[in-house]
Amino acid sequence: MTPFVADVLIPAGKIVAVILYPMVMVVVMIWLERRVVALIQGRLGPNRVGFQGIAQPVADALKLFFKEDIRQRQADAFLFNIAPILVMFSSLLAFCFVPLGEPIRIGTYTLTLWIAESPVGLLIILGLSSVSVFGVIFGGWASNSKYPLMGALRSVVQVLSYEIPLGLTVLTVAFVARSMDLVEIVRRQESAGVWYGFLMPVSFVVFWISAVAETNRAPFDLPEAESELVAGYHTEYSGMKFAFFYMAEYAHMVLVSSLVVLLFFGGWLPPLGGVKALAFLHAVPGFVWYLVKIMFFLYLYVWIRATFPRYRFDSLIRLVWKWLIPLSLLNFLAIALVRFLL
Amino acid sequence: MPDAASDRFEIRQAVDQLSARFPGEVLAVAVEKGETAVHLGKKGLILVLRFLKEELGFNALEDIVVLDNLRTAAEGGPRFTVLYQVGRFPAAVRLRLAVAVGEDEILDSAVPVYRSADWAEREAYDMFGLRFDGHPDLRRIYMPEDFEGHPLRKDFPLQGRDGGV
Amino acid sequence: MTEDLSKQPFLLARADDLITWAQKNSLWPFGSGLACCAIEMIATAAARFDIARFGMELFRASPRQADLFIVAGTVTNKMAPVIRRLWDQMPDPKWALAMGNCAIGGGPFPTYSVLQGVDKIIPVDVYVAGCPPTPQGLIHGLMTLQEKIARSHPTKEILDPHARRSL
Amino acid sequence: MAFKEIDLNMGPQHPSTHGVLRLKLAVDNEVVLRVEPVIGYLHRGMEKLWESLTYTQVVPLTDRLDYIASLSNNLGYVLAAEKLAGIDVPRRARWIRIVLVELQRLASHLAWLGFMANDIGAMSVLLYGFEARETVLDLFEEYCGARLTIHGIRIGGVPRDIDAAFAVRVRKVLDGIPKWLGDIRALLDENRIWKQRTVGVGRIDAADAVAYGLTGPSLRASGVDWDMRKALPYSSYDEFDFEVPLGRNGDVYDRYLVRLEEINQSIRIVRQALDGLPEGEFSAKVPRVLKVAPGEVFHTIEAPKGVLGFYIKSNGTDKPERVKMKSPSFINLQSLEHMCKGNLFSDVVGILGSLDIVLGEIDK
Repeated sequence: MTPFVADVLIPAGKIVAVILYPMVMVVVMIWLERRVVALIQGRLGPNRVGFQGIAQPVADALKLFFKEDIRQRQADAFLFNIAPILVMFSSLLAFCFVPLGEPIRIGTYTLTLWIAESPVGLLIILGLSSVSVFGVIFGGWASNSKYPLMGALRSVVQVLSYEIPLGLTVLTVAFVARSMDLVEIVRRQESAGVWYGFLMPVSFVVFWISAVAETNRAPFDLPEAESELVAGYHTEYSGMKFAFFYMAEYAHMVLVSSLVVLLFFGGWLPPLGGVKALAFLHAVPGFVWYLVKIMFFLYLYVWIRATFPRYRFDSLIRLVWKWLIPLSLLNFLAIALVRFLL
Repeated sequence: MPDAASDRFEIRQAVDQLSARFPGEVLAVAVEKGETAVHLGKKGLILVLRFLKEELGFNALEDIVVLDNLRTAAEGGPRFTVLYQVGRFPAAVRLRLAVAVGEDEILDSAVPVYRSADWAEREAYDMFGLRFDGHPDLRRIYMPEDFEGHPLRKDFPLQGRDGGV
Repeated sequence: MTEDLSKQPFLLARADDLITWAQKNSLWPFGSGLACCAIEMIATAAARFDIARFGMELFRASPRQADLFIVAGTVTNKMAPVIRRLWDQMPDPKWALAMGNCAIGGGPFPTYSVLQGVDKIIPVDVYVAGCPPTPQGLIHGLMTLQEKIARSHPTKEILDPHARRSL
Repeated sequence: MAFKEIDLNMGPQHPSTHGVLRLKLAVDNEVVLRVEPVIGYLHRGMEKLWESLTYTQVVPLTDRLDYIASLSNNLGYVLAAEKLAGIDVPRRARWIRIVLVELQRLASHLAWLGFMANDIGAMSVLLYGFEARETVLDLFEEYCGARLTIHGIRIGGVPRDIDAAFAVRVRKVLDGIPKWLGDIRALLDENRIWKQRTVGVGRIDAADAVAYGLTGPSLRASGVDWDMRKALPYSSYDEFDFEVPLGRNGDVYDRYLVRLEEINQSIRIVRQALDGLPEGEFSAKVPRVLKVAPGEVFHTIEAPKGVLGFYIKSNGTDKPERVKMKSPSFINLQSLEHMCKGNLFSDVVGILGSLDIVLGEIDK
């Protein structure tokens, strides 16, 4: 294993993998969403383009690529162009810190299935995921027309107020696992034998609700409310810029689902890992379990979108300030007490 | 035909009270196909409407119909007839008030009495050019602001004058 | 492809195929309905006739993200400038489908306030007759539009901007 | 800081204005101050056109007024014309008409349910509502070949007779509708988000409703018991027994419940009509060229959107001198501002949906 291979080829390969991973997941996610929503609504969904419509997202992306790219005269040029890049960039960058599985030993070299492992990986991901709010704000505000402006204002208030319960519940996990490093958290869950999702159900539920709100997904999709604000903050975007917003939303969903799986459902651990009788489950590589769990949560996203009506703005804010934040505070207090007593 | 005995009695009673209260205004009363039409003078219209609404409880002004009798009117006869379709519900009593109006005479607006007359009068203005004094905001309702002429007049061609855009 | 490839520059022909395949299979209609035909358009997108199979069920509310403008209903003189402005706001490779007799030629309304046909203000690619056309009729119109897109040559436009959009 | 209100424009093209309606809103960051509807974008000049057509030619054009409930427009016009011409319609024809019109009310309410739920965000209900409506449209297509602009009621009666096989299929469709409604009600009735978006929103009390001339389910949701089928029974409605559902506090949620209950009542009426269908002619003999003696008539029916009235004046020829249509949505839309004041911007969408307006009928 010459240093050249170890220092250049493998990291380069990993970087390509980390970029490809969300892209593939986004393509699968777009197809999954349109098919699942269709089946819930009693219709077929795209099944003509490619096998069972799997090439549909590819066709969409390619078509958007060849669309004319319109920017309004009165739109603020710099902010208008930077917004989609910011939204896309923050989601992709966060994927570098998401570990995909246990390190694999190949001969003498251990291949680590992530790019950067830092003791504060969790914090960086949360930070990056709130950077995408800037993209939404710039996009809505720079388009200089009323509906996007309202969409941007709504998303500012919504995402900022949902950051607090998100942060608090993540804090409880870090508190119990005594580390902010995601790999460490998963190992802790393995040694503890029980996943944090079952240990702290309240944290999981509050985290999941604020995660859905964080990614502007139904029933919290007020910033891009189709029936009220025409198309919300990305009304003025067309062509590839709109594709960035469209894909960034899905990438953000995949990111948040992988966070939920890592924090609360033991990342790549097989279910009931400790039980000796189910030892054969370890034969299945960790990455597969990880993917199955993520797909479940992505399915949950789509399921929620197809069933619930949309919140009104004031009930949305009342929900977070009157319910989620006090709940997460109490939950954090309870867990601190339990740990102190044990 | 809903002209059950009770309806007829209530309508006749209402009409009798009306002509007793406004002898000068009520010009003629016609009953045709079970519907009663009262022809009124122009001046007393609002007083009659208010009397019907407050005392006799005719709580609904269902419709304002404008007729252009350009060809049918006798020489020098009034160009337009404005019909106020008034009803009392749920007792299901219905009355029609007819007012004759010349080409550029101004009628008093019924909005102070019946709020639902607002758009009906704007439509009458837009389609026939009838002006209503006291209407809060008399503008065209269907046609674009810069449209000249009043389409529903008999002398307005069906295809319009300037051929559209 | 119907043309013989010898005349067509080989590389561009392949690029044309790819671009038109993508444009054909992800036609996002513009969610604007005017009158009765709009109800049949929605019924076409609903569960029974489901144009989602062709990838068209994303009715974009904003003209910026739509490729196909289905003019579904009567275009009155008061609405005509609005339709024209919406058409101009749509990004370029865009197509128009005149749905219903009113959009094609004024339909049953030869009156002072109706524009006798939407092709007086926007270039229409496909006309779907009917008052309102049945969902099957609309789907047939959409499929003819897809064939029309498959025959077009977008690369010729990219290389030579003056070339009018070849039919 | 000087208070500056934004004046928003829900323009003639907007996903949730149900057609080409334009709303000029004055909004103080999301709280609605003033709403001014601007109409006329679909004004096709129907009344002018009617004056140049014969009595029978006008009927297919009435389909295009309220194009979601075209049969009730037909019935409104045809009853007025028959009253004017003094044509007596045989009892079987009247009963067949009631079957068709009540099925049309069913289809119109299902379409309304889909549009309103989609505006408030529950988009699956749009698909469920439309699928249930498709089963009813199949019946119309089988009866006279058209799905939306049906022209299924003519002057003097109905175009075709109803045979037993058709009645069986109608009953099968009627059995299917409650199942669809059950799913939708389970999804929406007790849904916390739905109730937050609809209870207490766009409230109008009985006195204001009557003052604004509101009619139809929106009025009955405020507790006013006024249904033209009971107040002035027409086309032998008095031979059927059905209740008129009433709401209490006249908000969006009550209008939603009243219309759902009306669907059940319509099903009851159609069943009674099919069971007791009398024998006889399905259409009266009407001369090919119908000349009507001079006279005038004003007749109203209970359309799904409200009280639909037709005023016809004849001059002895075969063409009407003047036909004026009293449109329920035209009057109902005037009370939109009263309902929207003080609510949030996203409620305007819900309130507009609950009023169930159709632009074809407003703009004529």
